[in-house]
Amino acid sequence: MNSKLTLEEVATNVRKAARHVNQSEGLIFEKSAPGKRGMELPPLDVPAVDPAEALGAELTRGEIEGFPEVSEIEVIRHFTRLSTWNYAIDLGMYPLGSCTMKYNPRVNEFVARLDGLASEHPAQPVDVSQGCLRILYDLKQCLLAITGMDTATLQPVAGAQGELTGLLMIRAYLESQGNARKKVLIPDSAHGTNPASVVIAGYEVQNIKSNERGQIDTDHLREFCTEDVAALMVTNPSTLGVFEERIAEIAAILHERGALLYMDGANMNALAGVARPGDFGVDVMHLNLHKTFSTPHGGGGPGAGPVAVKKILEPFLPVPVIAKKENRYVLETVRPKSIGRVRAHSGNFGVLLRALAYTLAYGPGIRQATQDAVLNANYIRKNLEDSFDLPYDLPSMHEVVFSDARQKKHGVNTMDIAKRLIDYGFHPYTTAFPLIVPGAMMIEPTESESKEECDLFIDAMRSIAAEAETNPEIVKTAPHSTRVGRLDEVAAARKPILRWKP
Amino acid sequence: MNSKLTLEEVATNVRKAARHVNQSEGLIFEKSAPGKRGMELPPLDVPAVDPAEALGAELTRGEIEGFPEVSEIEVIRHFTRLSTWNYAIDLGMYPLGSCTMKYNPRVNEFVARLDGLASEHPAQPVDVSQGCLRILYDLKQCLLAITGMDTATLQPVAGAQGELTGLLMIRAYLESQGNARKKVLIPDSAHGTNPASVVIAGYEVQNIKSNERGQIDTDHLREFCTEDVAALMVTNPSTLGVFEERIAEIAAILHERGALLYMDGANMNALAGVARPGDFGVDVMHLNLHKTFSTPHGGGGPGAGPVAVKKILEPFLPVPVIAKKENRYVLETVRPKSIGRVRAHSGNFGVLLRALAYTLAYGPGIRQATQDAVLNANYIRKNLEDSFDLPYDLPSMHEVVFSDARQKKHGVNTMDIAKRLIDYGFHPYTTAFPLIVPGAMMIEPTESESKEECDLFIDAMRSIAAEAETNPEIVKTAPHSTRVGRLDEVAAARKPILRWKP
Amino acid sequence: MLDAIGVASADELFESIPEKFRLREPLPLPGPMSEMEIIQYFQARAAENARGYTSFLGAGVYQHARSVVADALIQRGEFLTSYTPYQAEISQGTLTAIFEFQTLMCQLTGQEVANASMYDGSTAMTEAVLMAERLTGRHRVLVARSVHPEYRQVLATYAKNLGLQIEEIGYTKSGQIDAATLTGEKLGDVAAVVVQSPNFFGVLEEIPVLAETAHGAGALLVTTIAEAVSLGIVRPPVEADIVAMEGQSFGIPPSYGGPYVGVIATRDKFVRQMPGRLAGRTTDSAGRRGFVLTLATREQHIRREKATSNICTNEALYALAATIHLCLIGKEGLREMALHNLAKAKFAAAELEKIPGVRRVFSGRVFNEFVLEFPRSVKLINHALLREKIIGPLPLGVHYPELTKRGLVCVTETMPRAEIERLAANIKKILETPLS
Amino acid sequence: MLDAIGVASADELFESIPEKFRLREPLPLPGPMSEMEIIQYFQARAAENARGYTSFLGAGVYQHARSVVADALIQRGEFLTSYTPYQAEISQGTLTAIFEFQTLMCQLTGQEVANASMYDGSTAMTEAVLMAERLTGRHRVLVARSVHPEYRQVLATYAKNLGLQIEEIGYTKSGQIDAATLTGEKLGDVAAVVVQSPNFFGVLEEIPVLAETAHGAGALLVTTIAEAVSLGIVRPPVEADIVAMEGQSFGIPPSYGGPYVGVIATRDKFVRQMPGRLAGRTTDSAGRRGFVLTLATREQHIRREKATSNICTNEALYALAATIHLCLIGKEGLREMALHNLAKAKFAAAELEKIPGVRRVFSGRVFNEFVLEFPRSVKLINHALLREKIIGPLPLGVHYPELTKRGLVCVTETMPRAEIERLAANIKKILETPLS
Ligand SMILES: Cc1ncc(COP(=O)(O)O)c(C=O)c1O
Ligand SMILES: Cc1ncc(COP(=O)(O)O)c(C=O)c1O
Repeated sequence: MNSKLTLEEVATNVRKAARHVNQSEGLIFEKSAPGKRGMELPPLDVPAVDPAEALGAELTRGEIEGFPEVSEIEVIRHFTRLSTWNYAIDLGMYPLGSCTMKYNPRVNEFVARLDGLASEHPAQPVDVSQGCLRILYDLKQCLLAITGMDTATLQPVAGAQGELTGLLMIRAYLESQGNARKKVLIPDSAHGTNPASVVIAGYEVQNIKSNERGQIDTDHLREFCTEDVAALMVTNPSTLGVFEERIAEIAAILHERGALLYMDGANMNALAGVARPGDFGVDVMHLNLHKTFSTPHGGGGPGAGPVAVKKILEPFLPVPVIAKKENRYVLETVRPKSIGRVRAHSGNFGVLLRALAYTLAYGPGIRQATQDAVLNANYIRKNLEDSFDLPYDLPSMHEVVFSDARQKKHGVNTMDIAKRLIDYGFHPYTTAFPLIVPGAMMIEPTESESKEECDLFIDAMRSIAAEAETNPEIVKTAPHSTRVGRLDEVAAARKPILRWKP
Repeated sequence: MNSKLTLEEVATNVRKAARHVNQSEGLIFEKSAPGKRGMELPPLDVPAVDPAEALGAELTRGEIEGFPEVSEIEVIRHFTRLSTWNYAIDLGMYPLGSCTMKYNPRVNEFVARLDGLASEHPAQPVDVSQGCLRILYDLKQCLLAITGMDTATLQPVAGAQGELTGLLMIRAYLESQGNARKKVLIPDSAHGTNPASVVIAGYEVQNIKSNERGQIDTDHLREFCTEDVAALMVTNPSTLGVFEERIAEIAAILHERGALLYMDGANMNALAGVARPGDFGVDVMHLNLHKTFSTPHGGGGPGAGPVAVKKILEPFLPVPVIAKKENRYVLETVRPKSIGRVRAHSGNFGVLLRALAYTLAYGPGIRQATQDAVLNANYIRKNLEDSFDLPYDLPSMHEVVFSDARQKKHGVNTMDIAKRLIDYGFHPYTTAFPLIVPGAMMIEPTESESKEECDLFIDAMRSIAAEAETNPEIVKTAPHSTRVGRLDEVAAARKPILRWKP
Repeated sequence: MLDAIGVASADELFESIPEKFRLREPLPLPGPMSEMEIIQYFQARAAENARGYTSFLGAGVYQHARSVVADALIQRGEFLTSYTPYQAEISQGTLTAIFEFQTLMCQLTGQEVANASMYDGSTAMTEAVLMAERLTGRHRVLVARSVHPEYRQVLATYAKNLGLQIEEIGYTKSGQIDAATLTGEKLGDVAAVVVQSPNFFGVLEEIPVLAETAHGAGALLVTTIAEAVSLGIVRPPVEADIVAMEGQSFGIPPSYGGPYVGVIATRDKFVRQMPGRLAGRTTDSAGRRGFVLTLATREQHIRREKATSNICTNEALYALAATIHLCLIGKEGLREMALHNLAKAKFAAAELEKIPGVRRVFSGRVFNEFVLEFPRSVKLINHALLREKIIGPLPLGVHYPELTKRGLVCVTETMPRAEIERLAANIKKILETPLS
Repeated sequence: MLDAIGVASADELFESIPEKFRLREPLPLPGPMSEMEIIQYFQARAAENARGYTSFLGAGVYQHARSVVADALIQRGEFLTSYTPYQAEISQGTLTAIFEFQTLMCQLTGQEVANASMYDGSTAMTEAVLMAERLTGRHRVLVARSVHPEYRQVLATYAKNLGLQIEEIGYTKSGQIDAATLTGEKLGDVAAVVVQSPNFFGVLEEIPVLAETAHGAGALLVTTIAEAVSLGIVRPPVEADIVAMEGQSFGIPPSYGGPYVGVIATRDKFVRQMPGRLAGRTTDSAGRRGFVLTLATREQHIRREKATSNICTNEALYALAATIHLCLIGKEGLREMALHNLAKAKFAAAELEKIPGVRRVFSGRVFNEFVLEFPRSVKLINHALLREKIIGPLPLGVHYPELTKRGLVCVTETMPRAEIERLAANIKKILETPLS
């Protein structure tokens, strides 16, 4: 790039491209022209049917207005170009705290597409589904080993659905004990899905404040934990990346009062192979396979949120339950105490399969992965402590949460620093979460990053800290290297334009 | 991109990335650190062997100095980042004349990787290779139908090797007639591989001048076509994109004197389904499957250059020859007059397979593809005639060759215009070829481009023509939108640095 | 790195975990496996399934033509390995594609706004019902029995603790909802009438009439679509208030149950009660068009317990896959695909009805699925068919005790005529063989 | 568009083709086929091959572990669908990777410079010989008979008309080149001595000694490597003047013969006589590092009949595949892979030698291939093995009449011990069965 020309100058006369073809790609609808098409079907080998005759004119439709008409190569170009506007793990470190953006192994994509796996219908007879069922069974066994729990369901398709499933099982259990109770306790540091799930389970949310160390205040807990309380939902390590040191005491308080301990397992990347929730009193927990178990996020999903439980909750598992009977795998559907189904078909099998591939790749070595993840987080913490404010000075596990307190003095906030990171070639960390840290900067490197990459990240963060003092403007107006600058979110929400129109 | 900052300003303090992480990617060797590794093997299930003991110390090596040690995700990131520095058909129009950069169908990549095809060993018994042999046989039949020739070999792995193979067959044939002769005639518009292949076939190159219409001068040809001449190598349509109108007369002149007509079939995209070289007197020809038949160029290769010939040349085909005997496919290896082998194993099977997939997709409709390719070229020609000089005003077929004569007056040459096209989001056309057009601009859109894309290209070219008059500097210093500017090729050649060193 | 942190060993990093909970032994997990071994493990599993079988199953999961192009594109690391596009500046690829997805879903369903995305059809329908509850403030819901039984089960699970009262409405001889029972009385206080079209029996429902009935009583009409390819020729449910759709038919492999992609489409005026993510158009400071996630105040990460749903991670990658698939097949192709389904199903029904003792159960118009009655248990027939590598009709008795000996047959454009004939021939032969 | 051009029909565009040559009828080609049909056609072909067989073939094409990562990366459109990187500014991805490939090849072979790329091993060897001819101005070439027979055939085809005189040198009981015949007299006027190591019999040659002999007579030593994984533990041919290598072993599937990737590596001082493309490092006007194709004056597009070779299109994509593969497997992994080959071949040889009547033919050191003598025709044995889905040893009689009843066995790291044992058990059984 000739540095003497500004980009606007370079773009003079360039109708198609600002800087490069990808930079001015329109919407697919804007490329459409009558008669084009990107995919053919085999010729019809049975007599054709007139739809109006077969269905009646009132049940048939005409042309779908505005629907795309483009060629195969146009589709490829469009989406290839669009893809270049994304950042991704495959392009660099993605230290998004709480999201565990680790390497998504390519071999998992390969095996998920095998003929005989991708091709299988969820309603086909179990006799010809033994391979799929074995995959599910094997994964379940692995997850039980890692969590130290007694049994599990693989049906929930995301963490949030796992939460709901777990809460419904808690409710069903308590009901079977005679009283479903009314409330679920949730620390103020919890993820938004926790309270949202509680409501769908028909409970009230009772928020509880973290203590000055960011941990659950056991005195507080004792006070709140009345006969009305069904459960406490704890994230452990917490969203501060800190282990709840009093977890056993917490469990004891709950159990003593007939309530259960739910653990949000989104942060299992700090524990797998090192400690088992089943050992420290957890009754129900979900796992985010799209976090800890490396399945790709795909720009927002899919996921899988298996729920592992203690024995007492087994009768309430959603149907169907995968079981092994005399070397044959079966799906149990008749389970009278079951909470029912949370999703049609058998859950996100394709995601579950990838999670198993991940687990098999590590085996007992999963402990090493966890150690590396925690090591990376602590290495970054150590190297950034001098530059950024650390609101809770407790031992970090897989992630570390700083705040923008020091940079705020120069008018630079966590979002500005995050955006400036983009110019340095990194995805931002998580901003504005957890809520208990004003101006939070939540950094989770995962075990996938090498020391070299961590060092570059540390350099970038330090450099931005310096810029915040010497040249705050460049930080506040970042990013400067992307196709578009900061976008007007307020305008977007005020008068929403949510679809293309001709 | 904030247009008020120049890129250099933006890059202040950005150690890792100039603009974006991909922009400052180093070499893989620079990322290496001891102990890292991106791929594991299954454990050894037989007793381990000490290499020094098994081979002797003098036959074993130590560590490979400087060899990369990187993790799987580092490899993925490195090559993903590098890839973003390339232009490609998948990103936009690639109007490189003579190269036929058409859409490379994705389904061809899929079928080439099927287990049972990609996995097959070339030396395995024909009894368990019937599928591979049938693919080769079917392709051969398709190519014969398209070229109108009598038989073919699929062994050559590129156009140039096809040329050599064809010339060797001509030589063997003439030898069998008693005199191999000495020279091969080549028009000055020919591709460089033609003369280079002639030399390896043991012939002298006799260059013949094109006439003022860019066609072969038949009088001239009569004069040159002595008893010494083995063959004429003609590219038809010529590298000007023009059909040799007197092709039948040319063939007659050669045949009359006992010489053969070789056709460089690199431009078959202008003829497939419309006219057959076998009908207009061609004795030997090669096809570039990586051009006309859509197999991907992959940054320079692989290719396949099958050679189709008339009956008289059949005895001389390279071994092995694929044949069908009583519904069984066989490889004939014992053919006493054969020129021998031009490549170990069975040629670029993976490329041949893709070419068959392409042909099956079109079937007889290949004629339509040819018509579209010619239509696109003529459409572009019509729309650029006012802006650029057309040195040979003959009917264009699949490509059109302009010259930079008009722009030269402003100090802007074909290379400058080509580089400026990059800023407009296109790959340059072919520059500096054919040699008979000074300042050539050789444009081949192929049938893959829609009218919309052709229009954008026309706009870009016209806009550059205008810039050449009003702002020649911006053209002469282009491209302005790439990671690096024009590179110093002279320095590269003067003191070559051809490998990384620590 | 340990040095830099100032610890002697990695174990020290875990000292905040009480000693007694720290594992000493490696976990008893299979592995570690190299890539080659992983592939071998899964190839062995694939061989234990129905690879190479011909299947006539549909029932919410359909085998449709898909292009390798879409699969190649969603595997680009930039799409595959990115997170939810919260950081809009480096997520314009995903955001633009989402905006296109929303547009396509509107075009297909005839609705004004669509989200991107829900977990699947069953949860989309469930959330649509919850949305209707919020919109109407009513707590009774009427659900057709001809709605996919598993969808109804999911609704029941979610609804149980929300004070929602669900009543089921039967079907007529046509296989359609028994609209006659939807009297003013029955509809009083109803939040939504829920139907599926094509319904679980493959039969199309009459949406305009049902909408009128529902609206007449102040209720909303929620329409579920499990077979989205039908929209290539079937009139879209424009009169419905909320459409909950399963998008698996748009180029997503069956994959033993998921991942698929659900979507909710509705009227503009209901958007603020809609669950799930939405991308909206906006501009940057230089006036360039760009896209952002918007109306986030509906969502759990902003509103927590007051959110419209608990959904966070969704099925974005498969929304992308569906988008690419629909761009490829295009306007004409989608219609053609739908027509092929119609023709093949009609052909198959005719072939099968020729078999003595086999007859169509419902008289309603069908798209690519239909219900047949057999002279003996469908399970027994299927058992025999499996030996011929055919997966036969879905037995309906499990979910509809009154429909034993009935099976649901699905025939899509991917089914060769010869296989349909093979199915018919085999069933004929099986039925001719006396029960032993 | 026709209007814009001013023609009435597409046919008019072809009027420069003499009328009588213009086709009136569509060509009799199979198709058109949709994507689904194309896939079905090739799946049917795949089923007619040796899918699922265990193969002990090597002989220049090896079944080695490869990662799906390399295959995924070379399928990125930016690499797959780009042309030769003549326009350096928008080809830096390919050019940088080529520079890395050249570096890796130098590191592996112990040579100073390497090109990117030649068609394959056989043409690389052939071009290496032509290069030696140019460098020495001599026209006689001595080629070991232990060089791959097909490589020698290709050399013969190319050399025939170039006045090159090729003489073959026999092998000893060790399986190595008969170095004793390389006397001063024999070597007079010789441009190059050509050996392969590991050679076609799997036996390693003694490069330093051979180089000394060749150099002593003013000849060059050309070394061919067909099994590149051997370089993980085998001493590289540093004393050779030109190395011609087949890179298929570096993560490229057998694919019934190609595409593979050849490479020539040599000394710096010989670079201007080297065929093939070269990427070199340079800078742009702002001083930024970049790569360009360089020393193009060796090539046909500049020098035409005076070029060092006629090669133009090469095997760039597979050079990239090999580069990615080598980066993945890395320093330690390549060594480990080589060690596994060594160990498995040794194990296999021992197992097979236990069979009565089966014995090793050559005494030289081998890497992953070895020659066995059998008490009956290898073809007959193989015929019987095929029934067990085993592809047995390569019969050597075809190429070496003196070696009938001898077979070449290859065992790589991908061969499970159980399969080796199954091979041995089956051969034993076959040999115990009397010939009928
Ligand atoms: C701590 C925590 N809990 C729950 C969730 C919700 O999981 P999901 O997005 O899979 O629904 C997330 C992730 O988004 C999380 O980070
Ligand atoms: C006209 C012409 N002839 C011959 C060739 C040589 O073909 P290849 O590069 O496959 O050796 C080419 C392409 O490069 C060409 O354009």
